[in-house]
Amino acid sequence: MSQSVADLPAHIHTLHILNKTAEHPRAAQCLATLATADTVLLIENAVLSASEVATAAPCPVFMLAADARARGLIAKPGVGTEATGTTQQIGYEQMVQLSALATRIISW
Amino acid sequence: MSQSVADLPAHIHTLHILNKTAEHPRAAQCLATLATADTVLLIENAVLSASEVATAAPCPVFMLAADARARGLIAKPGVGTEATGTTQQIGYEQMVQLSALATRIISW
Amino acid sequence: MTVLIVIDQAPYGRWSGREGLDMAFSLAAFDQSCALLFSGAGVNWLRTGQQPDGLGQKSVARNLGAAAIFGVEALYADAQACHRYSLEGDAIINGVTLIAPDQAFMTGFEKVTFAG
Amino acid sequence: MTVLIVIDQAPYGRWSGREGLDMAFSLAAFDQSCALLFSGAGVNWLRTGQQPDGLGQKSVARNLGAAAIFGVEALYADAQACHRYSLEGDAIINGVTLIAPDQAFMTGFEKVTFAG
Amino acid sequence: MTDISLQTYTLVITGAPYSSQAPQTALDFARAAVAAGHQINRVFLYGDGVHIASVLICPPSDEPHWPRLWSDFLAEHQIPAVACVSSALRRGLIDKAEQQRYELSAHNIRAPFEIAGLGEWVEAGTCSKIIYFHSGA
Amino acid sequence: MTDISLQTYTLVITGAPYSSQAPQTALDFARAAVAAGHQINRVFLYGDGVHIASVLICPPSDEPHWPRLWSDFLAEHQIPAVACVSSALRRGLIDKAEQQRYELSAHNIRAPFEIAGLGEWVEAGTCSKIIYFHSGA
Repeated sequence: MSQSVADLPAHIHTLHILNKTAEHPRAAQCLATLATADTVLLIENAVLSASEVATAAPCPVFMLAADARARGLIAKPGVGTEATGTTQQIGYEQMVQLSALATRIISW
Repeated sequence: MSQSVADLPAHIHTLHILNKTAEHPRAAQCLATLATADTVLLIENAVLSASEVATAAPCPVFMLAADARARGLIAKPGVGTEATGTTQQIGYEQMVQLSALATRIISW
Repeated sequence: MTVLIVIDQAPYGRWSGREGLDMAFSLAAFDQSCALLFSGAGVNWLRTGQQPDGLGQKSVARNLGAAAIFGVEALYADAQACHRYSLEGDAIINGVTLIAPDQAFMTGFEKVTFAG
Repeated sequence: MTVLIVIDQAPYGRWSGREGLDMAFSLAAFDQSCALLFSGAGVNWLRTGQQPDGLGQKSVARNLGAAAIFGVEALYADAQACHRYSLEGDAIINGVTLIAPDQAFMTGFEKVTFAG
Repeated sequence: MTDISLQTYTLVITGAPYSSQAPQTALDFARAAVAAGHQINRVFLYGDGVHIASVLICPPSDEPHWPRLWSDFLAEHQIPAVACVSSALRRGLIDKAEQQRYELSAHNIRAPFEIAGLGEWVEAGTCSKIIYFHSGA
Repeated sequence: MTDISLQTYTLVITGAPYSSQAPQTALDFARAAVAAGHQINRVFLYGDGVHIASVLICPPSDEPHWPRLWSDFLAEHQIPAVACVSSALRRGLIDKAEQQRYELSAHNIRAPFEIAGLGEWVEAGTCSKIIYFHSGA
């Protein structure tokens, strides 16, 4: 599986793992708690709300490439599609790296 | 179990059975499809959104008494509590009657 | 006398959307009149270019494109939801009718059914 | 070093709220520092006068009232959600602290956990 | 009082016990329907609803045993109940025939539930009023 | 490249296979974590997640067999995996001991999964980084 090389943050206070689309009440709860030192990782159905989340988030937002591909969101190097915005696609290896870098992890 | 005697509609085009609170996207979908000849029956967690639904609905709204009691929404004859609004509480027997009267039933 | 099966869950994250499709194709297989409505996040079933093999799932976009051949009478999609999810132009498969899933639309169906 | 267990599902319609309570009481039983946050429709766990026996379920309102005795350090509730669900005055059990579940509030907990 | 003609119902349950309230609401509805003289010609389990038919579910003794209550009700009123085969196989709900066919170590379906295809649901729609009991939120 | 220290993880899965994507995402994460040299000291199944441990799940042959893939992964890396006992009993996920205790007709837990109490989860929280895999929407 090809994936763009992502620049991971050097430090993450809270890694927010979101797996629900933006209509879901818990997605709104998640957005209300984000800080600039945090990172959001969109997985499963949440990749479909990448542009909404990226617009609202004060911090870096990543999405799992496998979930994006499955749902027809194609990564273009540098720029995202209209649906993905500028959210970088990463693999499970980078998901592990994000979780290792994070002081705290919240699965929404 | 005591329950107030409810006046059921003489005819129902569509009986909408809603079991999700108003935050849930499907509750909003339900509200968008209501007609004056319809009836809404709130069951399970949806009883908690009785006043929101009753305000938005152009048709009669009922709720299951057992679900309301479980969640601490007490029926007062004639008037509802603040949380239940004016929604009448009915038993499973009346739920059956509503379903028999309805030409169409949608479980949301 | 048409049954409308409504799918409001995005693909692959949960199974109920797939189970709704199974219901529609079963109705069609038994010569019952049926149509599909994709609403809310469910419209994402209609996106072109889905490659769910990486998740061990099969793409149904091709099946949906051939829904008429299988006997499903129409594919409807909530226009507002399509806009929200940037499902426009090439991004949406052919043969989908955009509608507003309001009272006027819903009243035309004998039954309206969710899979879960 | 406190674990915050968050319950955002209304009582009795689904089991995940109950499973969140079980997590909190387990932490407390093992002398781990924990608190409960009720948000969204989850605030309805805090209503007085619940009688779920008709649904074959046990009321936990009494347990929640005694949460401090069991070792749960605090019961927090989303103030806006309480307002939406008319949980004011006598309608809400004693001992609940109303808060806004924003970044400032959440940052005080070592872990933030949902049951499902 | 409105005059109500006798109905023939099919109940479809898609929510699991001890996860959703759907099987409980459906059972209360079914009891009231039978008490009022209506007929229930079939109960169909779909999706997560197939778990109602598990004979291995073992709730705490102070909680209602929903699968057993459902079984008893179905047996008492001789109402056929089927679990959708594709839902059942994916969720580990197995009868003797499937156990042999797939060489599994056990079967776990509770009588009088049986396993059948979606065709039973299609047929039910042509000759009865269907009511769905989904998982709430 | 950021320097990443080796971690000890506990994975908690609360979503069922063939109903949610949670077990799949968790397995992909687990494989990547082990490949990167991290340790997974325990997998804990809670709520609907206990169904991953069913030995009777039988998906169509052209779909991945998530319970078997999980079992194989756990066995290969000798990672202990437990299902919460109260979740398991309510959902019909039974081992030999529970079968005898409750006089049930069968057991259906798949090796190497075992049944244990929430105390295991509490303990995991004190000595590892916990990541939850819930049902999505």
